[in-house]
Amino acid sequence: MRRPRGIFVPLLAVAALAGAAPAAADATTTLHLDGSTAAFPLLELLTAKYEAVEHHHVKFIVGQGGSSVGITDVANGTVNIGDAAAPPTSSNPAGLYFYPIARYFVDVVTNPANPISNLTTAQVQAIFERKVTNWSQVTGSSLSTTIDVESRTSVAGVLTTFASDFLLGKTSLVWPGATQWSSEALLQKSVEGDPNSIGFLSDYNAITKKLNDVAFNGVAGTVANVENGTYPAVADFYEVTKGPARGYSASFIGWIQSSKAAKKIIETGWLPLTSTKAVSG
Amino acid sequence: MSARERLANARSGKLRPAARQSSENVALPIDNLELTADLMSVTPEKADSTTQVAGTAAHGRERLRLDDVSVFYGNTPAVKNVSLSISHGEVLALIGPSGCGKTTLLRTLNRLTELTPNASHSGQILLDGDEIDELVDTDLRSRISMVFQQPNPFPMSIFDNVGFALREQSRRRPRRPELEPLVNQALQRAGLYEEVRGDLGRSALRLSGGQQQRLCIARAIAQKPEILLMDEPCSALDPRSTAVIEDLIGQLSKDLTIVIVTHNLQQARRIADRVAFMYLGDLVEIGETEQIFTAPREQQTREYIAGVFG
Amino acid sequence: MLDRVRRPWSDHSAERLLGAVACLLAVGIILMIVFIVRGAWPTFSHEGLSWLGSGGSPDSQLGAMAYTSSKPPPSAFVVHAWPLIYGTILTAGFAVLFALAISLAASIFIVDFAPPLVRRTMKPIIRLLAAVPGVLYGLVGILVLVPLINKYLVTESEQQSVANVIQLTGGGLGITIVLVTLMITPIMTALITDALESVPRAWREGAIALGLNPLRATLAVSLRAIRPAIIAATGLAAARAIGEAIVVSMVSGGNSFAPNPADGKIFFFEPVETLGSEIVRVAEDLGAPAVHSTLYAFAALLLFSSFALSLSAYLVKLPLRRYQVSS
Amino acid sequence: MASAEPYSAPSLLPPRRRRRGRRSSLRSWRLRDQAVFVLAWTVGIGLFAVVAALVGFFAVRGAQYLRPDLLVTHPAPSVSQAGSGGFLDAIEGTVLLGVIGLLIAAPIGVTTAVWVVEYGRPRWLSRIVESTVEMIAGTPDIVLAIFGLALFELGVFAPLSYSEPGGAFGRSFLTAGAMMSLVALPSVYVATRNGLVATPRQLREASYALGKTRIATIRRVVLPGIRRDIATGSTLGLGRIIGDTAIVILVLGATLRIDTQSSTPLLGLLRGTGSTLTSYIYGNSPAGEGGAPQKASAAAALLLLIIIGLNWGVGRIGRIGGPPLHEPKRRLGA
Repeated sequence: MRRPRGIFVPLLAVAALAGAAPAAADATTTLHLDGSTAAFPLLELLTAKYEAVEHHHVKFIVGQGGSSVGITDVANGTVNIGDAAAPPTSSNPAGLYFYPIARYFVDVVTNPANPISNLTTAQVQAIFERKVTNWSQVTGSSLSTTIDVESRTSVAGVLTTFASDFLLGKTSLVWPGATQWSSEALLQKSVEGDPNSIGFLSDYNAITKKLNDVAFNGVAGTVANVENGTYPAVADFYEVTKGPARGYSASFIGWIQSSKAAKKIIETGWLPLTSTKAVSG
Repeated sequence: MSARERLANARSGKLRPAARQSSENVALPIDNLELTADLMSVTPEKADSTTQVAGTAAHGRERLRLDDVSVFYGNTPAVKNVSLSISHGEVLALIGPSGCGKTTLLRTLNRLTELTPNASHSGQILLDGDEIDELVDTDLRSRISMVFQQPNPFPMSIFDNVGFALREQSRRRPRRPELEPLVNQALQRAGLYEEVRGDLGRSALRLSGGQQQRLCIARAIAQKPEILLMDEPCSALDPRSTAVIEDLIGQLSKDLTIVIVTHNLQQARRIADRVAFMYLGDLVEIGETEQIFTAPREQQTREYIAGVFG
Repeated sequence: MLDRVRRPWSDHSAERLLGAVACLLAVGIILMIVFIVRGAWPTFSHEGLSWLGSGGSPDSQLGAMAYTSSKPPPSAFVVHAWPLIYGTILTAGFAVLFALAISLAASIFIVDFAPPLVRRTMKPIIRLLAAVPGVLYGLVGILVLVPLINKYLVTESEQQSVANVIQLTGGGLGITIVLVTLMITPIMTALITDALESVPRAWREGAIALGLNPLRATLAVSLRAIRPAIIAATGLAAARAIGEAIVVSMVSGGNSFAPNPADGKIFFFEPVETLGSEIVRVAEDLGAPAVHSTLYAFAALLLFSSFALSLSAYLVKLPLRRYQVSS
Repeated sequence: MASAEPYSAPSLLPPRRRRRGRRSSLRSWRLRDQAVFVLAWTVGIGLFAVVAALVGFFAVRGAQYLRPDLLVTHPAPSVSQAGSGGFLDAIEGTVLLGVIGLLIAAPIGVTTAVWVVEYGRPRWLSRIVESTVEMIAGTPDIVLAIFGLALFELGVFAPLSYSEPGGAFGRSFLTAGAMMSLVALPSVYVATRNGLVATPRQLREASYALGKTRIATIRRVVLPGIRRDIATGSTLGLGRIIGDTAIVILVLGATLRIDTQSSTPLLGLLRGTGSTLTSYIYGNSPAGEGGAPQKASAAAALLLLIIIGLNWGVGRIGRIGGPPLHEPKRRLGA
């Protein structure tokens, strides 16, 4: 009796795939990373470069479960390094070390149809706390429509950074009726499609998209202004380890913080560090 | 008293006008029911004005007339050039071996063949002189009702089954009190009332096979059709139920024209006034029941009746 | 025959083995309940059932939780999930209602009216629609539909009228309902079409032979006969609808607001979040213990609701097997 | 007189133009029926329009952005869309996850269906098993994903992914495949059960009459007879696996590339992490961090193409080989 051949075709496919899988060289160490989706693009670049530098003796697996997932994973010891987009908070498990690897800064953005060039601290606060509801109340805007406030879900690192310098450090000041996006790109799409909206994005996302960057108290959000310390809302990405970094993790983090190659990669979309001091959580 | 004798009584002139009248007196308390209007508009003159064709029975005025009717499935003829005529109040049995086109012919009479995508027919079928293709299909089918080989009660209560056509056909849904007398009457005519009257809300699917088939008959006659088509109504039933249904056919033929397809020669002989024998799509012979069974004209009929083939 | 050489597998042991595999599934379900309830336990033990109630914005409450310590005190677990539960009922309810009407009409069209060629094309199309990954709908929603709604359907005066309560940006209850409807309709249509096709021909033919028009025959007999199948399909679709997370999180307006029916037309433009979409949105904070427990509590609620829906669907269609109608 | 023409003209042909009998006019129908009739046609046409719009949208996007080299290039980390490579790994991940999910779901689904239909004693137990499948079918995938994560992070399951002293990573092709099998299982089960129920009794009786045991009959006669149903159910299940996003993101790790876990050829791959087309689309669309929307559109077009292909395949399966054992009842909602 002939068996149903169709069911066994998949078996062949498995075999084929297994054969095609890259056969790793011997004596390879694998480092597992997991965490921030925001830091993911940067980490992908850095790990790829580091693999090449180390002649493939170190291999990386980089997941993107989200900052908190990465922190939990590293605390549980299921990954070697967690990636975080915000400094440690009191809800983090104890004994974690946060190593800064790069800086990013946050821009306030509006739709190109509403080309506001500058906002003051008071204006930003009034808008995000919903003390003003209409663009006609905002000097510098030619619109007379209702303002759409685009924010992020409560603990997005970018929101924390934005609030640190624009909203007296309190994310809770953001009007609860604001739209709260779970990713930068959703917020960016929303601002792009809605002329009445205002939001904030990390500069890496803001510069690549066709949005209007708003200067803050007369200072434009540029790398130069961040470097000379006039622009606020700057924060770090962190690599997180359980206890002080050791072994391969330590060398990888050290390489990011000090090598020229890493610096070059960071400069493609982020800012190099000014201080490499670790923070323990 | 045999079914045959009862039938003879039923046909003896005296009874028929009364029966006819009764069916007209029960005017449906439902406005807008086209059926009522159709019943009233039937004029005897119109039917009488048509010419007699081969196979016309002596009794009653002509109701249904087939001229050179052929039915096709795709390009294959299933019924070939059949001409016959059916009169008021008679029972016509269609007999013949399997696949001879009896059922197809029957289904053509109320245009049920239209449900088969590739079926078509030629020739003329006239109901009281009107080409049936010119009649609105729903009106035609409420005038020419049908009972199927397998009892097919709907999955609902007995009451809802019998009241089904009355309820669903009218533009306005009649209320239960309006329907009740009509449903009871139909059940009585179908001889089922006594058995089920205590519990009309029971599911029709719980009835026995014979009861189900009588329910289907009640359902078919509840809207007072003029002609009842029956497609081997007893073939799925046991002998006792068959006898009950045959009796019922005798009763019904008082005020209904019945065309019945049957496989069972003895049944045809018991209940029919006239018998038509079909073979491979051809109408071989049609005549009075006794004549067909005792003195068939055609060789094929004789052989079929004698059981040489079939 | 080589089989003969081997010792024949006894029927008894075969039955046991097969039964054991089958029971594995039941064990799996129990495991799932255990794990999810275990994760949700802190919320249940600290909050009882009061977290199902209303009061404040779940977004803010979850946000506050993320900043509590790694060993949060009971007071850190305070959440009032009613806006999310209400949002789930609202979106799923409307979507199921619309999907029911559409899928009934579509099934009738496919089974009874469509010309053979159209029918043959419709069926794979329905199956295709049922298989389209939700994320594709979400993509079209956020890229095309939400900006269109914002531009053409929401007026400035409407935005201004609720400006102090909530903002209308295009995404919201209406578009969410539309997309969820789009996602569950094919499933329902497929199930109802199957059931409709397995209605015995004799019933429909019988009704037509009594002089009913074809549509009336379908409505009065076929649909009535498959009523349990319709209810079952509705139950399954409702289970899918309450659990739809990713698409909802993309187009629902990004705020755990409770839309107010008294607002009339604006009601459908007000943002809304469901239990599932809130899980997706806040999943990044799963590391904070209080958030973890709260999200598991949401998942538990979703799990039990979907179980209840699919279980009642199963029980409703059991008697159908008597008529050999599709189940 | 009584005789009709017994032998008609030799070549009887149907009427050249089929007569259409008069139908009841729509106006004579009940108002509600008229409405339903209009609705039925509107919806029928509307569904066509929705599919056409959806396929059209992604066809245009696909034509714009889908290039053959994307299918054979590994994804690469990059700030710019141009440098981000193709989605070979996502395609491989989709195939691999589908195969693993199906390899688990098909045997369990078929076995369960066989037990329920052919044995099913005690009855209460078979009812429980049946309702379990229904419950699995209704469970939201986000809940399945969370369950998978919680389950496979237990140390017991460490061999399925990899472990550090603290516990198991819990994310791998094996663990995601196990969860995906739950997504595909109801389709396999329902199709198999329908096939079994539709298998004529005579077939089994013929086998019993030859002295075969019940299980031998099932294995040698019944199951081969319904292999088309099983294949159809499996294909539908495969479609559901391929279309799932939540489980991939939470339980497969959604890493950019397929990352093998060790140098052992097959096991290393199965214990490794990766991504699928859906997670690639999600990650590169606004819902993720939106790195490469054009690549996401291209992948979406490809995914839709695969789904269309699968559906076409389901249609074909029923027609392979000889005539089926039972009336081929093509169900939509298996």
